[in-house]
Amino acid sequence: MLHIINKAPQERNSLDSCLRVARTGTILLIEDGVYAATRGNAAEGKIKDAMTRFKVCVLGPDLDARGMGDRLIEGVQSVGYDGFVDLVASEPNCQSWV
Amino acid sequence: MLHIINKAPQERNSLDSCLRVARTGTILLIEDGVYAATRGNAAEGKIKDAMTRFKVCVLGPDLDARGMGDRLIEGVQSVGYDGFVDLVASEPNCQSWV
Amino acid sequence: MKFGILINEGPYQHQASDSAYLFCKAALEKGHEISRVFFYNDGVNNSTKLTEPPQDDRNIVQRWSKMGEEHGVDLVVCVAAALRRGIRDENLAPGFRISGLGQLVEVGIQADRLVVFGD
Amino acid sequence: MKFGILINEGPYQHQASDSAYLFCKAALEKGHEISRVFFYNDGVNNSTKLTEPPQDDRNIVQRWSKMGEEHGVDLVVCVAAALRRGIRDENLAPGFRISGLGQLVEVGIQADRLVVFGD
Amino acid sequence: MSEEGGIKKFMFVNRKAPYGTVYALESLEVVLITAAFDQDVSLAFLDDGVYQLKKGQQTKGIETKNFSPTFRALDGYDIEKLYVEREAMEERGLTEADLLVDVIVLSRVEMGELMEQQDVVLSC
Amino acid sequence: MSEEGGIKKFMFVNRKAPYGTVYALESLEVVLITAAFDQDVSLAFLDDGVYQLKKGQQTKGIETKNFSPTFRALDGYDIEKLYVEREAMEERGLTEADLLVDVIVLSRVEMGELMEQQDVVLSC
Repeated sequence: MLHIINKAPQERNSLDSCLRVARTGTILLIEDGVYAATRGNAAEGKIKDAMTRFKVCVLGPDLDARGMGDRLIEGVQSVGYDGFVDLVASEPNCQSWV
Repeated sequence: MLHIINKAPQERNSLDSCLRVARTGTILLIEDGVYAATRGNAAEGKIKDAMTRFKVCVLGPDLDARGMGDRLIEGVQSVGYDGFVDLVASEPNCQSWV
Repeated sequence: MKFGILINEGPYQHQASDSAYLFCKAALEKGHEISRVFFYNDGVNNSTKLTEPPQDDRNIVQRWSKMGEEHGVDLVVCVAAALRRGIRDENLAPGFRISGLGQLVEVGIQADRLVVFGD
Repeated sequence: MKFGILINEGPYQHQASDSAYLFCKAALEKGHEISRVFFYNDGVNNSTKLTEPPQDDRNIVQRWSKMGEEHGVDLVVCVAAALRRGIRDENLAPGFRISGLGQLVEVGIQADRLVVFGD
Repeated sequence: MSEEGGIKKFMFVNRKAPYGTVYALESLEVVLITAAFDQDVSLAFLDDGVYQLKKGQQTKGIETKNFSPTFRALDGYDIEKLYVEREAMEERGLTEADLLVDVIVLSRVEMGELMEQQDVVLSC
Repeated sequence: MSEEGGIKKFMFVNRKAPYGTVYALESLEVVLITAAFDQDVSLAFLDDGVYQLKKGQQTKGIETKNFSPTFRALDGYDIEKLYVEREAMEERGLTEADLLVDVIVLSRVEMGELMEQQDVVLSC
């Protein structure tokens, strides 16, 4: 399953909620959700832990827009909108944690 | 200062942010913010702690709308919209933690 | 006392406009003055005359129009935010007027309190 | 593959409509089909032809209209949500149509994936 | 994921409280329509979404329609699968006795597994 | 609270990240207008609001205007009081060197005290 998270980890509980409930698959961080995958963010530990269970991706254009392109946590894969489409297509189903 | 909080404590960081930064005055919980002042909520401890520093109030109509009128934490004052107006008028300034 | 009100969200989607309306109603009943209600961000969507909510629901736009007309409350819609979102004179409800952001600053200066209602 | 898209927020206030648009554009470029874009909640506000954003900003409504016309993407606005928020045929942008919630369920059934963009 | 005879599994995920935003109400409107399409429909209540089911909602004071009775009517539409996350209830001091309707209480693990079986997950 | 000669203290509280929502941009538009009214204007950046000041924003990929250079122009409008909460930066792995403009870094206690001195607190 593809889990799409669009909110920053300190502002809302969507990432926490997803990590609590979701079992397997891929997590894609988009919009303000991308901050979770940046070095030095308080959520860094959660993301590293999540990487043991999930494939974790980030939407590159959103990361760049926010000036965080150079501090992506190692092992998190940056994808474009075409990669976003591929993820939706390749996972059997998807859920937006809005 | 009157601090107005309109979001539930688990969903967003507005209550936490207010409690971290605000110094004195009154906290008024409105809309989904009222859940923080209900018994058994994980935020109960935070609200009880806040009551040592702030006067804590809740907008009664919002509490009733959500079916939580019978579980307000003791010591939190329930006010109507008229009481909301009085709080804004009696405190020297106000801030909405939106 | 003179209150200024800022509303940052549109009708129905968020409670902000409802809370602001009930606050204003209570303030007027207590003899206070509402110097101005300023609609900003998606708040400008409170001013379209084209809404038609279900019969058993409140009509948020009409409620504001009525308060504007009955109590002389100045209902100001930010022109820049309105253009972004498709609010113009042609779909503006009675009692509202479109003007610049200076109207928000002005009421901040003139009113005794400015209360913000948002998301 | 056939994608259905659900958009729950209006233009500019939230990034949802931008993200959905760029997703659809990428999907079309890859040869996928966008079976339908369904606008619900404040998402209906993406369909007003009265928006006029600043010259140096993207025109979200026109972008959708253009995609609808050039790629035959079915842009459906929920009638109930639209009435609540003041969207009607008279201010509906080209390429959009107003219809019932059944259109959302239908695309959920027919498309291979339904992707939600919201707040 | 199952698609027997063209029937898909639709799950409506509710994570938001009622009244502060319209999502809970407008999500319920989709649920009612979906019932007419003979699909496999379930509702999941996580986080603040569990508050939607709280008994005793009285909305007169905020001049807004109380839509919570609609949850009681779902039965008549053959929508009977209402799942509530146990941890979400507990963090909010709620028990099943506080809820308007009969629900199936799931652990977070069970909830996660159920989500994975869905064809369409709708959230507002 | 001071009102010397009709001048009020306006504070713009920014708690939200840029681009995910419009609040940061439209709040900045109010700031620019307020400058023309000769008031005492300050900006406070808390929580995700500190991200608004991050250097190196490149928005071409999301087809949205990069408004962050406007923060550099505030100086020209005589708006020089930009306060950033230290804890907010630290929780996000940011330092002053990451920010587009010179700011005054405050502890949460100092930030709270500054807020109490305002006449008008605007948040979007």
